[in-house]
Amino acid sequence: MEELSTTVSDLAMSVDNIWVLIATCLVMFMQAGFALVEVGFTRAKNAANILMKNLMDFAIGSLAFWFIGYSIMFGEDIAGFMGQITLFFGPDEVDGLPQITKLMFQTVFAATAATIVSGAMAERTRFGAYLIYSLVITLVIYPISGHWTWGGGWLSELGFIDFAGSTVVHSVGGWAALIGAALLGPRVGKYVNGQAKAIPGHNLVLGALGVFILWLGWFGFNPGSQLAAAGKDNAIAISHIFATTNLAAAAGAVASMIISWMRYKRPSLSITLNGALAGLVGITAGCAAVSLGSAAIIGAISGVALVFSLEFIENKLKIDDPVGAISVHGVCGALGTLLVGVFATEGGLLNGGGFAQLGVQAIGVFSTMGWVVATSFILFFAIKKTVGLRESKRVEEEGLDIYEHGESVYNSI
Amino acid sequence: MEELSTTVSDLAMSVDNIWVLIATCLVMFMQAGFALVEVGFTRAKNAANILMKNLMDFAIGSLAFWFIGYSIMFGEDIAGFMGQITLFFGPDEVDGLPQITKLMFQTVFAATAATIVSGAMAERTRFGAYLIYSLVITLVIYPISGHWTWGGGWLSELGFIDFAGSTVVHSVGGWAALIGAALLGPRVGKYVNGQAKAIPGHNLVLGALGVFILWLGWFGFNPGSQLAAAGKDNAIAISHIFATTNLAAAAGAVASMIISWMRYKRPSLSITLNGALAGLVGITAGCAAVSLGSAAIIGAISGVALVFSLEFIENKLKIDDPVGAISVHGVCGALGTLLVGVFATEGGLLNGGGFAQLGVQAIGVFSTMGWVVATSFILFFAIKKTVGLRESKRVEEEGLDIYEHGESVYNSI
Amino acid sequence: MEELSTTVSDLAMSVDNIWVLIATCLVMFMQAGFALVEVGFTRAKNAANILMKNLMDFAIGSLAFWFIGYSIMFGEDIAGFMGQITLFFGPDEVDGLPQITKLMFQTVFAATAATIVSGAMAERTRFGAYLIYSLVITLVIYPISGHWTWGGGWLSELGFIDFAGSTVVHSVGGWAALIGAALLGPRVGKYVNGQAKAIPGHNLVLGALGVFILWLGWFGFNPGSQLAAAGKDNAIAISHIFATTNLAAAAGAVASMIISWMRYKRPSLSITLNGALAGLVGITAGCAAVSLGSAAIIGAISGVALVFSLEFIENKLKIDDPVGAISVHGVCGALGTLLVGVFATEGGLLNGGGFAQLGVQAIGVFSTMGWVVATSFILFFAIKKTVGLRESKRVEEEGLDIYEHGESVYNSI
Amino acid sequence: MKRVEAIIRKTKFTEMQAALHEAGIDFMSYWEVRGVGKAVEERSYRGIVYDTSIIERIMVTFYCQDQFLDPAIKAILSSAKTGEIGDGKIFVSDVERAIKIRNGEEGTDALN
Amino acid sequence: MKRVEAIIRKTKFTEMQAALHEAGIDFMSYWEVRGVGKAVEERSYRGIVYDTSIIERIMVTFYCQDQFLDPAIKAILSSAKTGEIGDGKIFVSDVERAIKIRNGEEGTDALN
Amino acid sequence: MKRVEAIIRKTKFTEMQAALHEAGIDFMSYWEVRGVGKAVEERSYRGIVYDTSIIERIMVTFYCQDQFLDPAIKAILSSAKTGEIGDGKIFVSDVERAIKIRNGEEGTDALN
Ligand SMILES: Nc1ncnc2c1ncn2[C@@H]1O[C@H](COP(=O)(O)OP(=O)(O)O)[C@@H](O)[C@H]1O
Ligand SMILES: Nc1ncnc2c1ncn2[C@@H]1O[C@H](COP(=O)(O)OP(=O)(O)O)[C@@H](O)[C@H]1O
Ligand SMILES: Nc1ncnc2c1ncn2[C@@H]1O[C@H](COP(=O)(O)OP(=O)(O)O)[C@@H](O)[C@H]1O
Repeated sequence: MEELSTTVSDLAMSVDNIWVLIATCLVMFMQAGFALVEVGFTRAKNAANILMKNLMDFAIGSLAFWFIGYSIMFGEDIAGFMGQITLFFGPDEVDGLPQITKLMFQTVFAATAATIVSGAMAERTRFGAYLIYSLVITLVIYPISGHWTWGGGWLSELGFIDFAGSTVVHSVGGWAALIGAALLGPRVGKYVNGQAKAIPGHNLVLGALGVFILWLGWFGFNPGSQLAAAGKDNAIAISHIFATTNLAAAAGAVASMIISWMRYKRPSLSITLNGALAGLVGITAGCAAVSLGSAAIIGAISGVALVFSLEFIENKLKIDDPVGAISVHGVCGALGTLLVGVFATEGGLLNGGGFAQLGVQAIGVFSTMGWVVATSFILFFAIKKTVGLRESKRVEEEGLDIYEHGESVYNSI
Repeated sequence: MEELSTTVSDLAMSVDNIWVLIATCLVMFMQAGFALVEVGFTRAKNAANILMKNLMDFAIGSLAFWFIGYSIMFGEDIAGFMGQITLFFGPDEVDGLPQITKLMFQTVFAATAATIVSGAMAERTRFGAYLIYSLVITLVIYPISGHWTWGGGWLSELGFIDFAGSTVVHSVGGWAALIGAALLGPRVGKYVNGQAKAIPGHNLVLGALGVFILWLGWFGFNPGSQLAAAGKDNAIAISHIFATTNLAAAAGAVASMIISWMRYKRPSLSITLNGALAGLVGITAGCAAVSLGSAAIIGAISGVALVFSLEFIENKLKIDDPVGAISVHGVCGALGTLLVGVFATEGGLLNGGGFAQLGVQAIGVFSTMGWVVATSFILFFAIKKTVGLRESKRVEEEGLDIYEHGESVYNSI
Repeated sequence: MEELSTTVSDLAMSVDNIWVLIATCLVMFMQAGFALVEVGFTRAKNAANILMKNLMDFAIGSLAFWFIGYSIMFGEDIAGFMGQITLFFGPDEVDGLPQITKLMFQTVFAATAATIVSGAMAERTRFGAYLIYSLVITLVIYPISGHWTWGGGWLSELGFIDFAGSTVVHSVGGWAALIGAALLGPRVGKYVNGQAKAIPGHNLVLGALGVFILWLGWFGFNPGSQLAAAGKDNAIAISHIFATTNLAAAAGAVASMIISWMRYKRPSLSITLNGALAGLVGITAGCAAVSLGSAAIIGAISGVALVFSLEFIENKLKIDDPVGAISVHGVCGALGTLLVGVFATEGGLLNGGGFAQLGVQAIGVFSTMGWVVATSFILFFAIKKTVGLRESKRVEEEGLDIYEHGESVYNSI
Repeated sequence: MKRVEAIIRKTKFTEMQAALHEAGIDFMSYWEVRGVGKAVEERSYRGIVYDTSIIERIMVTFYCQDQFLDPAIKAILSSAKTGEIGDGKIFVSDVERAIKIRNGEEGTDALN
Repeated sequence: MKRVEAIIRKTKFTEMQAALHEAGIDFMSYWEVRGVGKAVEERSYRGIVYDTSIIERIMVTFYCQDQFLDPAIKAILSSAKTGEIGDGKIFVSDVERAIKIRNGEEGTDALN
Repeated sequence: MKRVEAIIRKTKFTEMQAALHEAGIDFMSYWEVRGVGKAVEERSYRGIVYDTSIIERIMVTFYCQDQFLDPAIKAILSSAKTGEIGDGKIFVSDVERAIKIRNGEEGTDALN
């Protein structure tokens, strides 16, 4: 009897384990999605460079997060600020889940945060500089703010809700992207007499395939963050999260299409693709805390906000973000996190919870933003002053592929 | 003891649940597969339009099916014809499976039916008209005939076998595609003096990748339709379905390659890719009801039928179907459903079951066909007379992308 | 009570079953990955041919392995050499796992071995000849050597460790590729006055996407080979394997990038992509037997070896392997298998186990190599002397697509 | 011997080829170009709306004997014209020599 | 009437188009070409390092009246030049006839 | 100064480039074209079998001094010929001016 009971609880753990591992696979596949979106929305002459950056984000990130990143994020809490460092984390033990399963799941999340930046800084960043950035964000910047919310740090104490990482993952990437792109300056030819010019991506089929892959991957990202699947409550929870995720994405796509139709007279593919992502980023924080209806609304709001954010960053801030990463991940990530305070079934403003949760959400959003802006400014500034952040005008014009990598991606004859 | 027993049964439900959710992911990914097949088999100047249509099929479909489609299909039966409508279905309850899991699984199926049409009507349909169609099929046409077979309606009473939807999903899409393409008329230049001309797709690599993705997705489509995975019987069932699905696809590809080799003197990639899909569509109805050997035969028959159907529709009916959707989904879907009556291990003609099952299969196939032909004719005809179905010749010639969406998918400089 | 206990053990089997089926899906998807890598690393004029070969590898392989391949490999042992043949294997029974689940899992492995060769022989092989090869390797060559290690044959008796198939799958493909490519001779224009010329692949975006897909698929390939997921030990095991797989891939990519940077002055995308695959192939044998740290080292060693192997085969052996399949699968597969003898946590040279295991590993590696080299030499030689192995110079120059398949993959107007 | 270069709409190529065939022109080479001209179209990309006069066109080149010139021009004018801005232009210039690579033939024999 | 063919760096196209516009040239056609010239670059692919003098360039062609020729050449020289090897060339030749497809107009009227 | 346009098989480019180099021609530009000619091939697509005389070719253009013309033509004839239909043609015309963008040099100096 006791034995059977142990068997059953081990079995429950096994179910949780395969659920999280499968979610890990789905999130890992998002790397391909990001690579495709970024390569599709930029020019052919820089395609090898973008692919290398995406590949290295994941490769270096996997090694770095294993090395110390994971333990900084999830190690025993030190003053609410960071975790105790353990080198090369990975005991073959079970603690709710196999420890290594947790390591893997968190690794693919960390790589997501890192890879967001690559799109915003595309087509003009030195490859070596990018590698340094990628290493530092995975080793330090992301794990520390991640610890605050997910690792038992001070934000989690406050009751900050960010279920799957609108802020912890996406905004972190988005704000780092903002700082990186701002310090880099716009691509040659992006602004002529202060007027933004369109530099269309070279292959939107790749971009669209990337968005489909990302949408798929999000079914690992959000429902996987439940970190469990066994038992009635978990089953209902992951199923609910699955649906909120999907409805928000759908609403984001539809909303941004409509807005683009109204503002630019035609339903724009490039906007709509970003709109689906905006909905996904927006719902990530609240996917477990809001109803299906609220999820659709959050998605729609994110899709609308996206369009205006793209315009604002491009025309007012004059920051050149070739793939819209700052708007999609930074702005919609922050917005989605705040909206949890509005729509949460328990404690949300609209559900009679008052402003308390919204206040906490704001603290979480802005403290994380502050951390990332400060540290990534220091990082990029240091890189700029030492190895250099930006390629020469000549190399940028002719394309990074040939000068940085000695290869071109498309070849005939 | 009792508690343990509940835990175990909850655990079994959890296993079913993750199985169905993973299947949902796989089927959702088929949207990317369809998008790639359709974009690859058409011309570059309409690529943005096709991608938008595919994206919107899924986005609008997700919202619409949640809104009322699901309850029309699965709500309490009303006279065998349709289900009781519930607005915004989605209670956080378990009924065999979490209700929302069922909603999600059925949503991706509904989106599949909708998206089939987009390929057949490619390169000449007004975008707005397509959105109306897409909304109506997901809201009404598909859920009602779906209810007949899967929702407890009159066909299910008769004993009609369509396990995963050769008829319920694929034929519905295929016949709607037939009516849509017929009412639209062929693309400019498709027929010259009554003679069909080849208009080769612009990128068959995309088409092939799409087929691989669809093949993968079918491992969610068919084995997922078991809607359970826990217990010996379910384990054996999903494993069996997995194999019938794969063998039929393989046989479909090989058969159509051989036929193309014989008829056109060379093994044709464009035919073989469609042949694999034909095998998959063909086995979908009977995947749980036939032996592995029968599955391979059904796949081969579908692959052969495909080639002749393509020729018949193109040369005799003179209906222009750029991606072969009518043949793959309509014809092979109907054929596969009928063949269940021939090959079913229990009740099939060849297994001594007489003509009874075959008769029921025919009723199911033709009643569904009648319903879809009638309703989609009304729908497309109404669209044609109001907002207009077809783009102007000028826009069609220059490409829908620039005039409908103001964007081109491939850009240089 | 007894009943409950059966329910639980059935449930455990069900968990194992869905785990293996999902792994099967992931490995099946590797077919798309291989197709993309191969098509991307070769020229546009042969793209249809490569896609057809990849599609047929899987289609024919699925049928052939079901026909007799599976039972040759896993049937009752005959003299340690091969299994007892059963035609059309597939009883609806459970033996640990549903038998058909095992069939499916092994089918996708067999197709992997077959498809490796297609890249090495790309751009010059007759299509018909390739089909014969593909059939024979899946029917005979692969199952027999596979039986030795995994089917209870003589190598498994010796204690040879090849957990997921560095040797059983990858090296088998790699050595067949070596013989095939050697007998074919280099592509026209590959060697000018004995000097190797670069013939760059036509689309490295496709190649990179393929590598991401393969990396993903490997999370089915290796952790799926545990063939179980239920219970604490299995949970820990698959989680461990997941991590060793990922770290080796990451280390392989980073290592080969660094080496390419040093040797060719720039970090090369084409090398780095292959480096990730090298790491994956290298860890496949030992993924369950080594620590995370050792996995990273094995990956790095494989990534370094890859670069030198590519050069050696190209410049010294003067064998033309357009996608590097011999180096990635043959060389790194053998190397990875040997390194198990060095790094295995139990019995590895560095962990105090002496040379015993290493010796056994060497026996496994070289006996398998001998078998494959001998049989595939006979096979390719027989094809050469009968139907002919290589296309005419004219056809090769103009591209196989038009002459073999009557189609081109990229079309405009 | 003349060289005729016609810049036309992509969609008119098939019709023009047929018309030229009627006019005795069976050999030609063509490729895609982008043209800057009077035809202006509106585009948008990720929120930037812009006008472009850069449109896709086909450049068709053929070399023919002088007596085929006028019929050929007539054939192009009748087949490639829509009457709307963007129809394109025909340019004629002189060619001194033509050689057929297959057999080294020179002059008018080399033209077809 | 002249035909001007300029082979330039891809990245200089936008600047050159603006400069030509100043010089009165508003119509042109262009396409991507590969050039073999003095500019040599190092490449590597899967372990083979090689030098190539094949680089991507843009071929711009326009047809204009004789009096526009010199300003146009000046405009190109000033806008498309970097001073480094690989800037490309301009070639001028004579054109006999020009016809506008839209309305059949001939001669200088057909040029724009 | 002459302009030579050669339409050749794609696969012959490398050989031809080497042969032209021997003949003193080191600068050229080329691009892919589709040719309509005598060479007819059978294709099929999704069940429609059709013949096409549209095949892929390369257009190579170079500008050279008059004295290089004959060796260059010989080089092309010897390197790009297979003797089968579809080998392509060479056309020669006159060029009036050549200017090097890098330094503004004119005339024969500008050719290389
Ligand atoms: N003078 C010219 N030189 C080169 N190309 C030209 C010239 N004039 C027109 N073209 C080409 O013809 C195309 C159509 O010309 P456009 O002025 O738009 O219409 P239309 O020919 O009807 O007046 C242009 O996009 C350009 O490619
Ligand atoms: N004689 C020529 N004939 C055809 N194209 C030429 C000729 N000379 C130069 N080109 C083109 O101009 C490009 C640049 O020439 P290059 O010699 O590299 O630099 P530069 O023009 O500065 O001397 C070449 O790549 C080629 O496309
Ligand atoms: N008069 C011409 N004008 C333009 N291009 C031509 C002409 N004649 C031949 N070509 C080009 O040369 C290619 C080869 O010509 P083809 O008649 O097929 O063979 P061959 O040159 O051996 O007689 C054609 O596809 C076309 O691109």
